[in-house]
Amino acid sequence: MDSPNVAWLLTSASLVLLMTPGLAFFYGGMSRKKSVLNMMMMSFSSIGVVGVLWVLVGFSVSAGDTVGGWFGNPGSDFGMQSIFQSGVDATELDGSEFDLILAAFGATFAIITVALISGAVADRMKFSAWLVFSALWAVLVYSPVSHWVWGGGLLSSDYLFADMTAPQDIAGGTVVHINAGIAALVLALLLGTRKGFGKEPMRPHNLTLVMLGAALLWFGWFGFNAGSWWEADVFAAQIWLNTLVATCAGMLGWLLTEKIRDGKPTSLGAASGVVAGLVAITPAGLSVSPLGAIVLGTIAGILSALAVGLKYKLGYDDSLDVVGVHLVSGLWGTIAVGLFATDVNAFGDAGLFYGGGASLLVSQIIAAAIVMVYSGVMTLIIGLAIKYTIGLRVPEEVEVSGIDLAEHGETAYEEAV
Amino acid sequence: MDSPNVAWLLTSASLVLLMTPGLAFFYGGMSRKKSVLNMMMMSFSSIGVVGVLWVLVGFSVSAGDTVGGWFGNPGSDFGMQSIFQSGVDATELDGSEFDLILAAFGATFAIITVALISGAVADRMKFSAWLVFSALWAVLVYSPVSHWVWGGGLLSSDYLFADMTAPQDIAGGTVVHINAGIAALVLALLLGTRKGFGKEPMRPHNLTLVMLGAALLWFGWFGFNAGSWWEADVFAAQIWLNTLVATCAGMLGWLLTEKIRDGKPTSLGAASGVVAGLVAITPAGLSVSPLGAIVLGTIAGILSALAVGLKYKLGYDDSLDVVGVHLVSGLWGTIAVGLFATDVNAFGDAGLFYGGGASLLVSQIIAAAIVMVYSGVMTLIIGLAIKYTIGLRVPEEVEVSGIDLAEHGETAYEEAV
Amino acid sequence: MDSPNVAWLLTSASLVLLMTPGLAFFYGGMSRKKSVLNMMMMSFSSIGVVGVLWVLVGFSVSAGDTVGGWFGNPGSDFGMQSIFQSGVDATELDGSEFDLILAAFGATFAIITVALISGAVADRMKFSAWLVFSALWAVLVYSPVSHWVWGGGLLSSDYLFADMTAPQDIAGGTVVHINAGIAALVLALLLGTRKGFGKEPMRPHNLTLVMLGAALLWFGWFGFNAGSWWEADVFAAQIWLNTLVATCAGMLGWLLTEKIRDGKPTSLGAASGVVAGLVAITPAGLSVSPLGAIVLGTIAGILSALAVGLKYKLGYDDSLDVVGVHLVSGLWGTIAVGLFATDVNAFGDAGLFYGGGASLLVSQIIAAAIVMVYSGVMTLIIGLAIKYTIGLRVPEEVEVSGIDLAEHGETAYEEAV
Amino acid sequence: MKLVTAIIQPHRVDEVRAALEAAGVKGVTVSEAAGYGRQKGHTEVYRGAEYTVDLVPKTRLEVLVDDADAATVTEAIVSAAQTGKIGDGKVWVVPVDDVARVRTGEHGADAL
Amino acid sequence: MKLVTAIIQPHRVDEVRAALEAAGVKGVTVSEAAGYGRQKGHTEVYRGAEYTVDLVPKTRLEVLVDDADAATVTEAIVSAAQTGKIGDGKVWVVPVDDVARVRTGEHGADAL
Amino acid sequence: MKLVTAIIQPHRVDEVRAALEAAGVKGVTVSEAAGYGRQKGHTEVYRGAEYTVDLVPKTRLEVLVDDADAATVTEAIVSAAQTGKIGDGKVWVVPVDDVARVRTGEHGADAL
Ligand SMILES: Nc1ncnc2c1ncn2[C@@H]1O[C@H](COP(=O)(O)OP(=O)(O)O)[C@@H](O)[C@H]1O
Ligand SMILES: Nc1ncnc2c1ncn2[C@@H]1O[C@H](COP(=O)(O)OP(=O)(O)O)[C@@H](O)[C@H]1O
Ligand SMILES: Nc1ncnc2c1ncn2[C@@H]1O[C@H](COP(=O)(O)OP(=O)(O)O)[C@@H](O)[C@H]1O
Repeated sequence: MDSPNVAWLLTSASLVLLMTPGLAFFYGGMSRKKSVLNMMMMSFSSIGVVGVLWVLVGFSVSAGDTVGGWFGNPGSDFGMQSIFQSGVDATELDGSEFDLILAAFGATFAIITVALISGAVADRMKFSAWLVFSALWAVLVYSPVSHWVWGGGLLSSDYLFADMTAPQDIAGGTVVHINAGIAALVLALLLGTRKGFGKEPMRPHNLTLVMLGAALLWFGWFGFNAGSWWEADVFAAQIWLNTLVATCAGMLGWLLTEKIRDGKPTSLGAASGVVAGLVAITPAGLSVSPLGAIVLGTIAGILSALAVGLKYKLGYDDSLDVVGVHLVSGLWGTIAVGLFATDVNAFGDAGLFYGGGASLLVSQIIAAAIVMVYSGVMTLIIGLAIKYTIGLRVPEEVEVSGIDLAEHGETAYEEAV
Repeated sequence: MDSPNVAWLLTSASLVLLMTPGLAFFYGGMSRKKSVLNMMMMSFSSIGVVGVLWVLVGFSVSAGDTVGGWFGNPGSDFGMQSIFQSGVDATELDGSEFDLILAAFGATFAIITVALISGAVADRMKFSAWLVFSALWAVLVYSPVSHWVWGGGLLSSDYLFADMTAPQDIAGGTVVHINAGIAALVLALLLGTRKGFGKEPMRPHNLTLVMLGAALLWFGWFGFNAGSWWEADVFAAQIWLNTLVATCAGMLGWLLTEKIRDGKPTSLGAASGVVAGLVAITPAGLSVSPLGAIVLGTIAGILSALAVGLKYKLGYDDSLDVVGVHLVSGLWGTIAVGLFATDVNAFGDAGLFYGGGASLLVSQIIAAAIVMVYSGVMTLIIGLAIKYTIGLRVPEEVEVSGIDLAEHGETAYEEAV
Repeated sequence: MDSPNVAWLLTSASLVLLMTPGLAFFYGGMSRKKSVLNMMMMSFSSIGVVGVLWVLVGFSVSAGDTVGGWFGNPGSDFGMQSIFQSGVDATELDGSEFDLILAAFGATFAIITVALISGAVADRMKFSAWLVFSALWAVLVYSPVSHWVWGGGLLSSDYLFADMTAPQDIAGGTVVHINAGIAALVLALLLGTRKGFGKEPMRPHNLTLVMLGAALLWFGWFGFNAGSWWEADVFAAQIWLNTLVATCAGMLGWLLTEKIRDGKPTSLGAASGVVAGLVAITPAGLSVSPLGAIVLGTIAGILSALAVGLKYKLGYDDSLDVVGVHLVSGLWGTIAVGLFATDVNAFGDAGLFYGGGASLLVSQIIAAAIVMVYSGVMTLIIGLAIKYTIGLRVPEEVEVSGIDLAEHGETAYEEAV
Repeated sequence: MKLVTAIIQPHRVDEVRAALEAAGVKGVTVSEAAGYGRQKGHTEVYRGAEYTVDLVPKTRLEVLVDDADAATVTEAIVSAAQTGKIGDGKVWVVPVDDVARVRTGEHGADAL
Repeated sequence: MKLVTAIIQPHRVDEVRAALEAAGVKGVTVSEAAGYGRQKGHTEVYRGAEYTVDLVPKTRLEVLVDDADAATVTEAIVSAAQTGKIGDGKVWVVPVDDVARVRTGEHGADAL
Repeated sequence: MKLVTAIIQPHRVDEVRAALEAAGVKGVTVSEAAGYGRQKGHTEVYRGAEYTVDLVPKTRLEVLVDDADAATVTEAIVSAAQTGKIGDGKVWVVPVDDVARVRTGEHGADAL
């Protein structure tokens, strides 16, 4: 990293922070009127809880001195004191001043990953249980996994991939989307279905809010993806352009699927297709060409549009489709890197369709599988621990009368009578 | 362009992309409750359709090898493959890496220009017809016109203005606003008036959404205008400042007109005045001084406030006032450059009031007129072709019961009963 | 300032401009349905009025040639003509081109400071009175105070603090928050309480809008705080990170206070805690470490959560808690600098807890006190002048039937019947 | 006196109001309602799952009239609201013991 | 039994409710309505075009009472809702054949 | 004919509607309401200040029936809406002089 562009990173970090409120609106709009505040509070509280924890200890676990590749030593930089000190002390520019910026940027990733999970638990999770879950999961799941992939840990070429092609995940297909998607699935299963699931429609209470959320997510995602390259150069531009067109294609893929299957393209479909496209391009932005991004995005839109119906068939109440969108498109994007990575790839290796053979594809699948297993098991342990201590779920009456009133003492909208 | 600032361009491109959802909220809030989703879907689908088409072919038509100044060869860079390749291949920084960024930036302009038109067709255009229209118009109208003005084509000093003062249009007064404004007028005429037009009030269903849209438009417009200079230097700052004060003045001009004419300054007026000011300063940001920007913006606010009433008198149903705002203030801003361009103008020539004589004014008018004619005729041809094939308009019952339900199978808000 | 980063400043200025609409949504959501438009119009009109005035004369009063430290000569740069001219004329980069950017950036600060005050006068201030007030206050209060603190005036080391430790206020704890907070208090007292104050609940009509406002404020505040350092370097990153964690902590502090006092953490509390944290870190971002920021933010959240109840006890109708949030957390943040400023402080002096002794603390308190007195007295004079000329308050019937209809001729939402 | 209540299609309100004015009725109370009946509702699609909203929006009008006017007013409403399509609604008449005008405290026919 | 229905100004609901409690009425059903009448609506302005909203928001109260209480309750509502301005509303009384309490299935006066 | 009006808990609407269909009733008009009664409302908290919302949301159903069916329909509603908790609501029956179907202009029992 010889010419880090600080302006772009500060901008990117701001953009990524905006994504979590964006997610709050995306999820909040899809909720029912009586639970929109609780849904939004899960995202907002993630910012509060994970932000503080990241500074205190999460950053150390993610980027601190590695303990055998498993995680960073949590004591390596309590409160970011040493990175702060060395950054602002630096009399000459030696790169150490840049670390502080990256540490700050990293906080926003931890925050949104945790918040993503909340879509699976709409209407029924105790707020206290959510707070505890988000704190534990951020430190015990997100931070180690990010250490493996980005901190020179297990899934880097220093460890597991020492003799294999290194997997490519520029902005977090594994660390963010597969990780959060599998956690969402496990938590939805632990919580059980909502009263009326599969019978009542439970339709979005405000689709303009959903569209607003999708818009802010997309906007912020440019920082998420193109900021992850840490430089404001041509590769950032490549990622930016891919983040644009894969998402355009994801929207079209979803709308097309709806048109064929249901007869009508919906606005919820457009918003969801946007997110599916964004998820899929996340690991792939630096690996593929614009044409590759269009194909990848289109398929992501189609796959996720088909996948969101699964929960009714399989009976898990992934309320706002974290699994169908983030897990499915996250897996697809991660695997697609193994297919579509070009031969002018800044990372080095090309994928199957660009003459690179199957080795990158294999590595991508291995990395994805390991994250799924770890995240799934850890989420189960954390979830069970909460279930048998403070409890996970609100009483049934609360679900009927509305979780906003019970957990927050508020209703979202002034009613005339 | 010797020191392109990539960070600012990536930021600007992100800002401009946000404008189209911003427009969706601006227009959506002005719609009736039963057609807000369709209105927003016209903007969102423009992002999807035009974004993909731009990469495939639109960019080539706009910036590819010119065919006699008329348009770029559509085959010059299919899928942006060559610009992508040369950008990421560049071992030394020779400027070619910068092209990829500009190509990406350009996509966001094509997208919003198409989306702007949709304000004229509220409540009554078939969604399929809109999709076809937006695709054709982007490639056959937007791309060639941008080639003329910014791609060294017809309206550059290589062709028509070889022996005349070159017109000044830093960010798209002609390419974006006049172009979209005239297309909106033609399409509104082709579609005919809505049932109840001029009799029922058809008032905005949510003015907070309108304000949100105006806010996001303004925010994004800083990238639109100040990013169009491609450098983060004092001229970008000049444009930024002018984009601020012209818009402030546009708001005040509109509110003043309302206060005098109607007795009350409205929030819809404030939001509309903001947009009028932004439209007017678009071509002029690099040409005028801050004082010039204030005068220009104030007059834009007044002119557009007066112009939006015309549709009732003349009988065309430009539903959300694309003509009154974008065409009128776009023309005004383009002409005003010929009046207020200063003598410290980075482009070179001053306007009538700053000692530059009438030659710039004449060029501005010629450029505007040519774009109006081309865009008007082409929109008519495309519109008629759609009308006599798949049809332009939904049945009358659908207009009464609401286009959201008929075209998208959704209603925007959960109703209690 | 040897390497100003223009890209970051243009981005920051855009971010800060977005804060005022963000404030409009934050305040608007807290209003009742019948006065949301008026509330939002007070913010929007501040942008219009103050933006134009800043260019004409405010900038000169703030940053022009000082008149004995009291204010800049209002005639020093009418219409920013000379700063514009020298900026765009500069053939070599000598820094003068940078001044134009800072002048533009400054406009956004003046705008939001004025808009902040409007939260205290919800539902009952004549719109014309607000327009006059905002114009006078911007020029007679904001501009001189910003001159004192940032323009080398009274509160700089050239005057009052020539022989004392210079106070530290990187982004406006005194100039913006204490200044606006005290003005809000005085104006609320002058206007008197709303009909039904303390009896009717007057609950927020739309909490999702409040959350949106808080989100946009936070997003924009990164530009506000980290942009105020004028460089995109490690110190900007320090401020960025502190702006993140102090705000996270502010949210948690407020929610904790609610949980203990009321039994339930609310979404209004989360949004308010965010703002309290942001206010408190505003003067302190460059002075404290991340750990210091967490402590400072937590206490801000607690203090403001306790303070918002005061108005019922003391009987002033600070409708949307400008005093409880901005004055209280603004004072706390300003004082906290005297306690928590670290010894690696880019400003130079450490605070009480970091071995710097009490001298910085004393200076912080003196600066805060002087701003409070000046702002309070001037607001009283301006307010009284308006009261006894055009009048401050709408008639009681208007308050009952709704100020939106009476002052703007509009209602925010389409009603079905 | 009688209370005439009508459940009609929302887009016929203006016509009915005009007819009532023509019939000399000076006041009406209006509210939102929704109905089940022979008329079917509509289908919405969310995430691939279709569901039926079988409540159809209607508008309720209530008019207090003198006994003598009940039949005329009923007819006026029926003919103004009629489109001939299923779902046009119902009108019914209920006996009223007493009416009072709040502003004046007047009772009976004077209060209308 | 009787059903007393009142259409009143929305901002008088609290006063009327207090009056009803004072009169010993234990339950009330409330809903939103809007009215045309002598009272004029208001004017809104959009993009320079004025238009009149002539429906004025009102609140409807419904109270089931014993025959004997109908007159007292009517008077209680009238006097609590009265502001003396046009648009104060109407109160009317309708005979009721039967009332049932859903929770218990009780009928008649016991069900009130 | 009779008009049966029911004020019930919103979450019992589907059950009641099914019961009405089983009882052969073809049409219903539904609207939103809110009630005071024995059932208490809830408490909301804003900026540390608690306040009570004592109106509880309810749904109103109106069914026009033949005289003969009034009792059956009333019972059908009562049993379908019953949860046994305070706040289950009320059902009442009012005599109707006449009913008209707007679409056809039919009167009386044919209009139901
Ligand atoms: N028995 C009834 N009781 C109360 N309202 C009814 C009844 N039947 C119909 N309605 C109302 O009248 C509306 C129209 O009735 P519907 O059967 O759909 O059409 P039509 O009256 O034209 O045959 C319904 O939506 C409902 O609101
Ligand atoms: N004939 C009527 N039938 C039903 N409702 C009426 C009638 N006349 C008036 N109302 C209701 O009473 C309200 C007040 O009536 P209005 O004529 O405006 O004032 P006032 O009763 O004070 O003379 C109206 O808005 C309407 O809701
Ligand atoms: N006297 C009344 N007149 C009109 N509506 C009533 C009356 N009493 C109760 N209600 C309605 O019935 C609802 C339930 O009544 P409530 O007293 O709370 O419970 P319950 O009927 O189970 O004893 C109330 O919310 C109100 O809408």
